[in-house]
Amino acid sequence: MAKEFWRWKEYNWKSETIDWKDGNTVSCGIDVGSVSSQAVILVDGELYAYSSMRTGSDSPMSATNAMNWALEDTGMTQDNVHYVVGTGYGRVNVPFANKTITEIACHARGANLMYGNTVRTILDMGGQDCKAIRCDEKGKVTNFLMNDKCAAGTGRGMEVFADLLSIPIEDVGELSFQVDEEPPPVSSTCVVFAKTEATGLLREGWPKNKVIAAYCSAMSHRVVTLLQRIGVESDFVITGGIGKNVGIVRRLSQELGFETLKTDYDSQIAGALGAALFGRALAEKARN
Amino acid sequence: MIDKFVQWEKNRHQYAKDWKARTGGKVMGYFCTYVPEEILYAADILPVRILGSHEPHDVTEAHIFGMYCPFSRDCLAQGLKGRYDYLDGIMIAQSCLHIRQAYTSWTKHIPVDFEYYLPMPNNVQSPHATPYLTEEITQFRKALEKWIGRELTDENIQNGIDIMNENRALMHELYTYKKNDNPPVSGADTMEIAISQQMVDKREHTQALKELLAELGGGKSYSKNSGTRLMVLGSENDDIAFIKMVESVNGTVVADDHCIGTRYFWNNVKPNENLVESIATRYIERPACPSKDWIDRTRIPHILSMAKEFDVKGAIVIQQKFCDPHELDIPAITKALQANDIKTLFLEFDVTVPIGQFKIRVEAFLEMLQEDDLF
Amino acid sequence: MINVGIDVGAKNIKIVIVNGQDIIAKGKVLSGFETKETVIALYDQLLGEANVTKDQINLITSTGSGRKAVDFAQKSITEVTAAAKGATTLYPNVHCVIDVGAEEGRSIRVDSNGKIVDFALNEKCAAGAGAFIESMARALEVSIEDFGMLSLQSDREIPMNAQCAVFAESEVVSLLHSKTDKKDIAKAVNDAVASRITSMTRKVGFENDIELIGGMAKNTGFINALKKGLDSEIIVPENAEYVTAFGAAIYND
Amino acid sequence: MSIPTYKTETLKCWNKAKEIRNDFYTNYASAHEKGGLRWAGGAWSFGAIPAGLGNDIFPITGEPYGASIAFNKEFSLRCLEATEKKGYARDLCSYMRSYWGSIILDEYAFGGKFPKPDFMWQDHICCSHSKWYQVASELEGGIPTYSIDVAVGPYNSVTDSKIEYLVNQMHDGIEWLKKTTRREYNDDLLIEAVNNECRATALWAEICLLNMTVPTPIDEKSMYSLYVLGTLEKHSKVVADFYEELLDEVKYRVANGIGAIAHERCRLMSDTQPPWGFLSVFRYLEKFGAVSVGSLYTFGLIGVWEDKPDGTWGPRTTPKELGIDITTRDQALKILADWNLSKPEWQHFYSPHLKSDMMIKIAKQWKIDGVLLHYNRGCEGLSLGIAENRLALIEAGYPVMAFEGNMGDEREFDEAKTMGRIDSFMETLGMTII
Repeated sequence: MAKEFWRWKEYNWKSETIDWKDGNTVSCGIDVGSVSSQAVILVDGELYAYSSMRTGSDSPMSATNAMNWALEDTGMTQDNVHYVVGTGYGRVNVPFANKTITEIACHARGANLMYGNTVRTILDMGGQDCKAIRCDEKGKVTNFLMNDKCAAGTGRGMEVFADLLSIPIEDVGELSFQVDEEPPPVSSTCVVFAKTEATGLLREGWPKNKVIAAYCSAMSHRVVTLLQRIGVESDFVITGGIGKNVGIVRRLSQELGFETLKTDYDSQIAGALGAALFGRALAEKARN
Repeated sequence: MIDKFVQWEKNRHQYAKDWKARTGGKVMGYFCTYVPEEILYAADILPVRILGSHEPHDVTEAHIFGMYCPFSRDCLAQGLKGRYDYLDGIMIAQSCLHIRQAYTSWTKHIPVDFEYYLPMPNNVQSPHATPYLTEEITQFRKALEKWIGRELTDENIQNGIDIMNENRALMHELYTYKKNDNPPVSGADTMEIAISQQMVDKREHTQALKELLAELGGGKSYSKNSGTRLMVLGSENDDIAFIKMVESVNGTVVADDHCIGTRYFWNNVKPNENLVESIATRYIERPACPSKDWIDRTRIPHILSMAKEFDVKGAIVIQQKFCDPHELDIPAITKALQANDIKTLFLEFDVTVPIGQFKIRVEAFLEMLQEDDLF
Repeated sequence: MINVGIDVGAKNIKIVIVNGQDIIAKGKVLSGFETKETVIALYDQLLGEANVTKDQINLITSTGSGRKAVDFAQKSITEVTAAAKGATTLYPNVHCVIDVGAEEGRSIRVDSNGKIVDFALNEKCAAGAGAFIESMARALEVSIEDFGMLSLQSDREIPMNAQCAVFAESEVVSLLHSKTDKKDIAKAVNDAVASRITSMTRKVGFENDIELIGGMAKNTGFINALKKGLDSEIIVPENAEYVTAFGAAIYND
Repeated sequence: MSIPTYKTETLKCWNKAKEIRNDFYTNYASAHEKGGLRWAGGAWSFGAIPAGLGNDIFPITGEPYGASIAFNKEFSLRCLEATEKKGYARDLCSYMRSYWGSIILDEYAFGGKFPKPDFMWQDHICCSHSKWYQVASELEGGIPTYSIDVAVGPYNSVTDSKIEYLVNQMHDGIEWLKKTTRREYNDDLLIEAVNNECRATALWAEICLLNMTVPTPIDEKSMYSLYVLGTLEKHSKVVADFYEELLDEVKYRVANGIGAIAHERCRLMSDTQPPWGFLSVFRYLEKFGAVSVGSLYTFGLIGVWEDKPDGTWGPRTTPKELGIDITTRDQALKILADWNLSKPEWQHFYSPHLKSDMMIKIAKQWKIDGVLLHYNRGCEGLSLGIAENRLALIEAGYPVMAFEGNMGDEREFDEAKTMGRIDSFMETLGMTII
């Protein structure tokens, strides 16, 4: 594989306005997902720095890398962090975590801060599973559902596609709207067969955009059925990598009849952010 | 004491072989807990329930279409692999179509000396079910007599009833301990006891239970666990690994509605002058398998009262993949539980369960139930 | 008599040119999207290698899921027939042909005359095929070539639950996270696919000899798992992935 | 191989069949306008019993209704998804899921809102049958429901006590019907209905028997649209009379060598319901000169059969033919119970081996060259033991093509892949497209 189109870009960010040294509580959340890992650092609950990287096959390493990259040019070291919460598939392998909490609880908690306490339904489209989460005004989970059996409608599925069509994953969404009319969704549920189906369509001379559109609508439709099983209540938001894929997001909200709230935060860090918020609470709890 | 039950469960086949050697008696493999074991004990036959082994296998696809429940396929696999080579007879009491296939393929490909299909009625809510079943059990009794070459006297039948009743009563007593704030026996250990109950000579099992109960009576505890009180319910479930995982993340299974567990022993035979009829009545009135729970839903009040009795905080609803009878009950039961402020987690089981993926859900579920101040 | 067999598979196009039953040229290329053009390019190249001209060609037979695209073929047969023909021609004592390609697994039972008695194919899910291994290899960050060898170094039994390729990938990831050794995971994956294929083969009922063809024949770990599952020796012809194309080339009424 | 050519002709009574079907669904919908009653239940239920409530009692049977939905792919998908949204599993009976979807969406496949039944009258043939209406009743906000358990074992083991168990439930059922509908019960109407049911179901068997002829007078694809009437109202005079008419026409076709397809050179049989949205599969087979002449499903679900002295299979002799004059309710119910328990498609619920024997019997008697087994994910009941049937047929020397699909959920049927499989299968039978 010459160029790996399915890979999400890796990046980090640091606040220019906050000086961590002024803070009482520095908490950190590490979300070691199946596909990517994020580290978020909060100073008294304020977002200070974060990073997002591809998860390697060695998860403790991924956790450490994500952490270090988030700390890059902050002058902060791990010792300055009061409390670390690990979450995600690899949460048990965050060597320096004080506690682990599931990504389901963390995404709800994170979304509550990112989008405000009016959020009641969260769709987390992660790399390999898709979670529909209901929560209350505190961001506490009241119910959740995960997709079973089949991975159509997961980030991985979309990546397989981006790769097949040699389109950078970030561009998939926009391209999927560059069609004269919405094509019928691909019928195959199996990601691998959907790929074959797409190959067939391309062989028939379909333009890539049209194929992408067909896949996006198939994918969003599957997710909608999952959401409707648990019941969607506004405000509705989408976290996780796919949250950035307008090709899915727009089709989804269209079919659901719900607008998704926008946020200035990076939707991919919701889990780590939630973990960091729990971290802050736990740190303060430990103090008094 | 618990270890005895564990050993029985782990070495089930060896146990049966030894029992045979020791007693010279016959062993009857059976599918489904509607089989009236009273009659088998009356005939000095050891009833052994056919269960799966939770190992991936590749021997049943030729015999059972993949859209049927993995448990029934796992059961058949055990037979095809020769693990039950010590059986003298095989029988089934009619319940769902899925398990029936394991039985019909078994009779063709793993022939034994004696086979019997007991058409247990499905309309257990009809007043005509008991007289009908009484006649069917009478026919079964005759068939058995023919096979073993002797008549079964009423004393024999009474004896069979006594053996079953005593064992079921003691299991009930065990469960009363699970109502404690800190149940002295974990859910995983309880399952070991419940599984062994279906394959070990009830007289031995009863003896062991008495000793265990004496220990518990004396304040002994086998469990440090006092996590969130959970109930498990749904399809056949003998997946100890799963229960252990649940209890490893601080859940405690205190009650269940499974055909391994309470549904198997919840009610007893109340003997009357017509012994066979009193047995039939017991099986008609026992907590229903969903395949027989119509037109009224009797399972819902039963499950709710159990949840109350055992002070359950959450319920894990387990369904064998493709299990139609449970798929037809779960939405209604889930609704009823939630209406009574008991949150539910639904999990679909296969021959083996993806512990890793399920762990996340169970932990998230427990986090959901916990009253914490992190918000 | 010079004949050509063109096998248009889900992933690769394989072409074989035979003189009688002797292969005089063979080649393969990724299917891509312009199937016909790709086929023609490879075909012309092979004609060169075999230095024969188009008019010397007696019959072109296409096969494989994409066979319709080869409109210049005079004959078109299904991959089941082609696989059986090729495999039994190479090894006349073969009674069971197992063909595992990128996205399809097949078991074919043939009688002593090479006539097909029964066959089974994997259904809607790709778990019984090579693509499954590919995504697992990616999760393990090892090449598909090393994957087989790696799995041979393990003797652990880990059941894989997920039947879906992508879900299995996440199971692999959680195995990795629980510090399971790569070689053990590789074995678990090969065992899982082999068990799918074994089931399918038991379904059609198999007698020796058994022959494995298709791309997966390169995965030594898979072959081992299959031998274990069927408790039998397995013949793996060289150029296993060309057997179907070969079968098409030598197929004629 | 030389390709035969036969005369073909479209069935004359085709439109009549369509009419009867349409009337059935409109009568049900409009029953209340005429002061009549509506009931819902399965195609297997003892419909002859509610018939005793009067001549203005109109049923809707769930399975054929589910199949009708499957023909309309757009509506079908909406129904299935509506059911999934309510939290019901996707692998349940697809007729049932479509039926529930139609209730949930409150849309009738034949126009308008879904007409609520006044009561539900079912029998419990598979794990889902009674519970189908248990849930339907819940979805409808509580409709009185009665269901009869028929699971007493295969016909070859029937005893008086087994019959009695059914008949007692039927007697209770009649009392329940009177209470629920506040109507008088008319035994003469019951007796008439029982006689009609025996007549109709024996006639259908006789029609199927004529398919032994080469060329086969009707192909299975056409049979679906004809046998369905029996699944709608097997106890009605209209259906019985229609089958009389159909029998005459099929006899005429046989006499005149009129075939179902022009180039019959390969006779197939199928099993379980087809994927209803894709009967194109059968059209595709015709291109090879292959025709499906029937199945245990089309023969034995509505047809009632018996072994004849010469060992062959023939229509079961009706009570009337035996000179039995039904005079009492109890007698009618006993006959109804016995008749239904002898239904071939019922036997395999107890053992796939009984079914294999029947399939092999058909294969021999109807001169079958190959078998298409639809591993039907949509029907737990009829797919029961299908893998064992496959083994038995192959052992008996019949080539079998198995394909997975779903009678009523097109998401589980892969048309292209199935056609590809047919290509391979036809090749193994030495057939190419004509």
